[in-house]
Amino acid sequence: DEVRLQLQWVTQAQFAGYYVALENGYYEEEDLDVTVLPGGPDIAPPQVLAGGGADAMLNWMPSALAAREKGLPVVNIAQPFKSSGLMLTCWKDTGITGPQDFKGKTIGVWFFGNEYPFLSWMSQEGISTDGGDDGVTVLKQGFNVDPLLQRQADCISTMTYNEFGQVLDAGVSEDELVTFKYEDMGVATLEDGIYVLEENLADPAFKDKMVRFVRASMKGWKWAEENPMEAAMIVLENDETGAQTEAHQVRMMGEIAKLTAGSDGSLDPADFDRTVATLLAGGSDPVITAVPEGAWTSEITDAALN
Amino acid sequence: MADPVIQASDLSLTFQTGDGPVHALKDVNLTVDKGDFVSFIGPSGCGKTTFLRAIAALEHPTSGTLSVNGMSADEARKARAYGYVFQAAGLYPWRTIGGNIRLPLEIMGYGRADMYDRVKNVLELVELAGFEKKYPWQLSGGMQQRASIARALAFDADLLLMDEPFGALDEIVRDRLNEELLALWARTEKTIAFVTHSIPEAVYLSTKIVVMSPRPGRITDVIDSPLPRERPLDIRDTPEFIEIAHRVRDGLRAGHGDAV
Amino acid sequence: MADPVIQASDLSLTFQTGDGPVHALKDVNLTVDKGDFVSFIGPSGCGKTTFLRAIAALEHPTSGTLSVNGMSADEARKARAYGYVFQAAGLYPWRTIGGNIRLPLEIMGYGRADMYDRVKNVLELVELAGFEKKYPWQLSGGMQQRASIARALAFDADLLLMDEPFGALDEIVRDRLNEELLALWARTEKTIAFVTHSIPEAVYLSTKIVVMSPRPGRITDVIDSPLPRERPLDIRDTPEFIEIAHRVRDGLRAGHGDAV
Amino acid sequence: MSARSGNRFGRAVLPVLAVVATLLAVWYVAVVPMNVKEVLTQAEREGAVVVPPSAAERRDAGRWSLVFTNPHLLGSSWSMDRARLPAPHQVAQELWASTWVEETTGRRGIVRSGSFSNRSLVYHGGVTLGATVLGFVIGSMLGVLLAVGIVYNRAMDLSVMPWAIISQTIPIVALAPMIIVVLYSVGLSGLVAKAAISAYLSFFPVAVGMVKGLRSPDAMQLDLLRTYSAGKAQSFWKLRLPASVPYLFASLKIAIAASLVGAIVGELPVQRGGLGARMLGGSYYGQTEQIWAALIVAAVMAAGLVWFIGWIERRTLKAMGAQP
Amino acid sequence: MHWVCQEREFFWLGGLSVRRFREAMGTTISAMVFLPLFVLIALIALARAEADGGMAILWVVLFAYIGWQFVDALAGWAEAPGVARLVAPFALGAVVLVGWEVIVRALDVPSVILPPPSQIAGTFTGNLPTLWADFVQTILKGAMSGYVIGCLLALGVAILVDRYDFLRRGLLPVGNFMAALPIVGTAPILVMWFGFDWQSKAAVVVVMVFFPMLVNIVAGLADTSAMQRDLMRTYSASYWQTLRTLRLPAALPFVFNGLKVSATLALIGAIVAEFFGSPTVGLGFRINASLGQLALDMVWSVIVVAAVAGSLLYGVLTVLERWLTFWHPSQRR
Ligand SMILES: Nc1ncnc2c1ncn2[C@@H]1O[C@H](COP(=O)(O)OP(=O)(O)OP(=O)(O)O)[C@@H](O)[C@H]1O
Ligand SMILES: Nc1ncnc2c1ncn2[C@@H]1O[C@H](COP(=O)(O)OP(=O)(O)OP(=O)(O)O)[C@@H](O)[C@H]1O
Ligand SMILES: [Mg+2]
Ligand SMILES: [Mg+2]
Repeated sequence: DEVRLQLQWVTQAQFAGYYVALENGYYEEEDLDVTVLPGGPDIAPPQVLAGGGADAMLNWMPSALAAREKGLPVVNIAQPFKSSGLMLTCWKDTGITGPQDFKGKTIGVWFFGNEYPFLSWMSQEGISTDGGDDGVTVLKQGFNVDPLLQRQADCISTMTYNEFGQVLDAGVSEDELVTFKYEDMGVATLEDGIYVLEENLADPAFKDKMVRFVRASMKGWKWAEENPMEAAMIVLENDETGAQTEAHQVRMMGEIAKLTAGSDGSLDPADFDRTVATLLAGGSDPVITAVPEGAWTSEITDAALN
Repeated sequence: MADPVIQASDLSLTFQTGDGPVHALKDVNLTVDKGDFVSFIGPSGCGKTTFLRAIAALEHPTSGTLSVNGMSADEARKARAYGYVFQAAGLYPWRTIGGNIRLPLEIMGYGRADMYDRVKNVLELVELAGFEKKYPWQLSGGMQQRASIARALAFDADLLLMDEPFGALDEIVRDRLNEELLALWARTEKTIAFVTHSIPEAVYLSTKIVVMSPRPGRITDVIDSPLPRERPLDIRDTPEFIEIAHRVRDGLRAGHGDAV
Repeated sequence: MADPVIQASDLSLTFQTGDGPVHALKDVNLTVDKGDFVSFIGPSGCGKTTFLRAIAALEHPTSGTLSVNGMSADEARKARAYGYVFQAAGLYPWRTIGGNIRLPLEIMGYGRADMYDRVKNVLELVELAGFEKKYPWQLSGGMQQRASIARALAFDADLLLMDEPFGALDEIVRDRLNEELLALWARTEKTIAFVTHSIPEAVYLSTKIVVMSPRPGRITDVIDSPLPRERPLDIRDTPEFIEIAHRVRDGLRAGHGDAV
Repeated sequence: MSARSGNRFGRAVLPVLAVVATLLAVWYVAVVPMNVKEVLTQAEREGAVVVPPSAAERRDAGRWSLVFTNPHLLGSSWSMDRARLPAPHQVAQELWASTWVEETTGRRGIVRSGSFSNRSLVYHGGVTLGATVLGFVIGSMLGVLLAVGIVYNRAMDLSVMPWAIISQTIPIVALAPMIIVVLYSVGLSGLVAKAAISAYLSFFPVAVGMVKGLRSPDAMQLDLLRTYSAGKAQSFWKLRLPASVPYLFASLKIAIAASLVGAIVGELPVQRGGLGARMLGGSYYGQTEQIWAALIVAAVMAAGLVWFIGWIERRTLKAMGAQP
Repeated sequence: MHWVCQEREFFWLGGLSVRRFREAMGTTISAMVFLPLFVLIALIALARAEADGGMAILWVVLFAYIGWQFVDALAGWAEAPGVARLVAPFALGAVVLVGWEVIVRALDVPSVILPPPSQIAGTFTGNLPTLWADFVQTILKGAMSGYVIGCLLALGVAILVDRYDFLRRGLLPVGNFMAALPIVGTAPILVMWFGFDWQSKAAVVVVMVFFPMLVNIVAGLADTSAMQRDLMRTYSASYWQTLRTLRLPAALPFVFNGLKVSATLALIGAIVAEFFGSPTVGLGFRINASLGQLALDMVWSVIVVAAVAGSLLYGVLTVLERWLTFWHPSQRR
């Protein structure tokens, strides 16, 4: 059976589990012919799903829920990532010690669906995002950490497993920096879940396919956690752009393993509720306006994991 | 010689332009017989080109009748009854001289062998044998003009319409081509309608000189030349020649009242 | 009349081209006196234009000497000693007729009031009064050519260099402009050097006719015209006229040995 | 012979060399102020005394004033990692390393693995070239067809041209991801998707040029064919088409350059290799030399493609008897 | 089978009778009839698509044909060329929009793939203040300032290049090479250099428009005939006099050519540069953020803004060209 999986970013260790499952033949064992489609900037995985270009996608929950409200009924069938790797990284010498110090500062944020957690957080803190002395000035951050290094921004968004490492690689020592993990600030939202279209789930054959897919994928993830070096090399082999470096991928794999560690693939309803609560608190321009119904199902993971 | 080749009666042609109508031709009456060499002379804008184009069915008269070989002008065009030679040679630069002469033959669907013979014949006729493979820019202006005449001769049209074919050439080359054109005319017995600005040229070449005047374009004088058909270049210094030239000039002067 | 206006001795001018040197002028000797009307006639490529351009210091002779008003050609150009009229009118389309005539005056730094007077005067001189505000393309070819003559007359140059100024015009307009040019010459007493292809034009206008021949460009004959300075158009039918014309034609024929 | 080639050197090569040398000199000098803040921060970390002492203060200081207050610390300006402006030799090294060195000695290079390495610009250049050429061919054919329609149909002439102009004001990069997604949904991906964007960018210059070219025959040339009572098809093949050839080539040169830009733009979202992916990767990981190297390869490729079209043009025109 | 046969005959008859109908009814009435017919046939085509693929293709062909007949009829209806020039593009636009709306609705295309025009229009009018702010940020601040600076810079360098032959021979080949640098590559670098706000967008635009302008102005300054230049020499005019009175006016048609090409480049450049970093306002930012939110209607609204801005700029340039180069044969009517 064919499965096309749409990633939400370029090939890197963030998606190691799937590449491992592919390379180690876990998918084959489940009788699946899996194609992994790398994403990239400006590719919206829900759009690919809607267009029929993929059977399943990886996505952050805020983005997936927003798509649901936009009339594209996507459903979370598995959640390999237990915790969030998103954080804000600031220069210590700007005097920032807590969120309230953000006022009057410039902060780099990713958009393209990744801005939701930040906006919710700021509205919970009661800080405007329209600039001025009482608010923060938001920059749409590009794809790299230069805004921080060149001090165009006082803080930027980073992932524990990727950009933060790049900042350190650039020669910055950790004690020059202050970091705010969303996980620690209580505004974490679920990242990197597996989503499919709701209407497809009505088809038992598709369901069965997904059960096998999730099972094999999770097997891949667990292998990757235990063999980070080898997993990183597998990712490197699959990188068509040749942009990734070994050192970087190995470290990324190490950090990723921390995020997937707590999950067996099934979604913890408490995490879901916390994500929804965070998003609903989204201030003037909330990401979602109502508690979503049927946005996740445990059927697949239940069947896959017993 | 019963049927005239060109017969125009009460021919008028008006262009509608942004500044109002332009009467390019008004009540033109003319008969051209087979074998005639008719020159049209007159100041700029008097409708010489327009008349020639009307004969070629490139313009459509507003009123009056015009017949070519007993047909309407349009039918004559479809029957490919004439060859047209423009002021500039207008050879296609991407075709060789031979290719340019072959152009009308290709369009009219002549056979391969036939085409080959015809091109060879007309090139000899205009004394361009050996230049078949050359491109236009490799020839002098006079040679190009002869090639364009050859192009008009290549298919069997008995009527040759020539609109100032030598206008862009210098006087010496022009004299020479005039001589050759006369010889060609004598050899082929075609009917030729020839537009020119030059009085000596008109007088030297024609059996019939049509003097025109502008605004509205009309014929002011038609002079039948008493000169013999055989004409050496020296004929231009004879009293008869000068007399006709005088008459043409007077005709022109008369029709040319307004400021230049 | 002591100083000749143009004095060329053993003048040669060779162009270096990809195909080897072209001898545009070879050992040319000529003296033009003040008040002369000199015509240059000869087949294409005989160096007429080159000679005129050498006088205007637009080309530089390879050897020999050339003086204009007793100065070198380059000094004469800097002293703005002459007006140059090209074959095409070459008016700037973005300037009105008045603006075109003002152009040399602006460049030479004339005062406002002076400019205004001069433009008015020369426009009257060439019979274009009232057309000052029109753009070139709104005028006929003949009128454009007169405007370009006016442009060359607007500043005080005693020498007028004209390179086939009427080449692009029809015969009738040309006759008329020839008459006017003669009148102008009589009125202003300028020295005029005039290039033409037309034998009647050369004979009709000039006090001195220079016949040239090509490869290499050289002077084959200099004819001083016995015609009076006062010349009605009819003079062209007199025997004297025809005789000079004959002599010019013979001169041309002699220098024009090779195929057209 | 040697005099002529010497002359050619003096007239054509020398000025270019002089300009390039000047540019390189300016570049080397510019490296200092461009990188000064990072250089000083690095020096500070290594224990040097920098004026002013804190990076936050230096943020608002002028670059040149920093250069003049800390001249002794600038030694590493030309060898920075993650430089804002890498020095020319850094770019050259990167170019060399990611072409020759990678292919001959790299584990994935052609010498050791038998196929081009996905870390070398040779491979990525090839990926981009494929999409460029395919898009160019599709786009040019569309452009020619459109031009023929415009020239032969009055309603098309009136209605299509304004939209063609408007189509060019649409930021294609904004549409690229959408186009790619839509093409995904009809089963096309990768090469074809990128080529679609290339074709979009290259059809316009060809259409405009060809409309001009097909209309270039003058009234006399058209009348000549009318005197032969030639048909529409005959006038197209015998007159309009040959007359438009110079215009066609002029616009093909613009189109191929546009097509290359389209391919690179398409490679941003598709991330399956290519110079665009390479540039983005460089930007993503702060490797400016990598961006510059890819940029230079792209420019060389564009120049090469344009030259190639020019070569075909010269051959074609020669075969058509053009005056050399 | 029987039904298919009839349908096929109907199809051919329908196609053929269109011509007759237009001849008989005149263009106004046919135009009024063709538009609803167009919608109807679109719907039939879609309905048939389910049942019979081959037949559906015939219907789609008929659909396109009728749509085209509508445009053709309207274009023919406006006798005066000026009016037709206005009406015809609108007719084509209307056909495309109606076809788009019908197809999207009938096939139930998800609006996250392609929203119908009516929805886009609603979003557009509902978000005017936002779009206006984006327009100001990207077009007025980013694109226009870069456009003006780039063009002036090109003019200055063009005069230098024109003045010194050494520079011409050295700079133009290098310039041609640099012009081939793809903008997508330079944008991240320039954003890094000039910051996130409109200044970096202006810089990208300067880089983009500089070379096309330079090439055009240099070509324009050289576009004088030898005769015109000789005329100035007979007046022994200075370089600047020649430049002012002859070469600049003669270069204007080329300058406008360059200005028009650069105008679209400027818009694209400013928008693209925002993809590599921007404040939270601007057309490029809006496209990017909305695409991430799957707000495709908003993306299309921004595209409309860009297209309108581009067309306006192009129109202004065309009017200016007409006014300043009235003397050029291509501008004379
Ligand atoms: N297509 C046209 N539209 C409008 N007016 C025209 C057109 N063709 C010619 N005319 C006008 O008709 C008149 C006659 O033009 P025509 O070209 O026949 O003159 P001509 O005698 O050939 O002049 P020339 O000696 O300059 O060639 C002129 O006033 C001209 O402006
Ligand atoms: N700039 C140049 N470079 C090379 N050869 C030239 C140049 N200008 C003229 N010639 C050559 O010099 C010779 C004389 O040219 P010139 O233009 O003076 O002839 P002309 O008598 O004015 O001819 P025409 O009557 O055709 O105007 C010709 O053979 C011509 O090809
Ligand atoms: Mg005429
Ligand atoms: Mg000459």
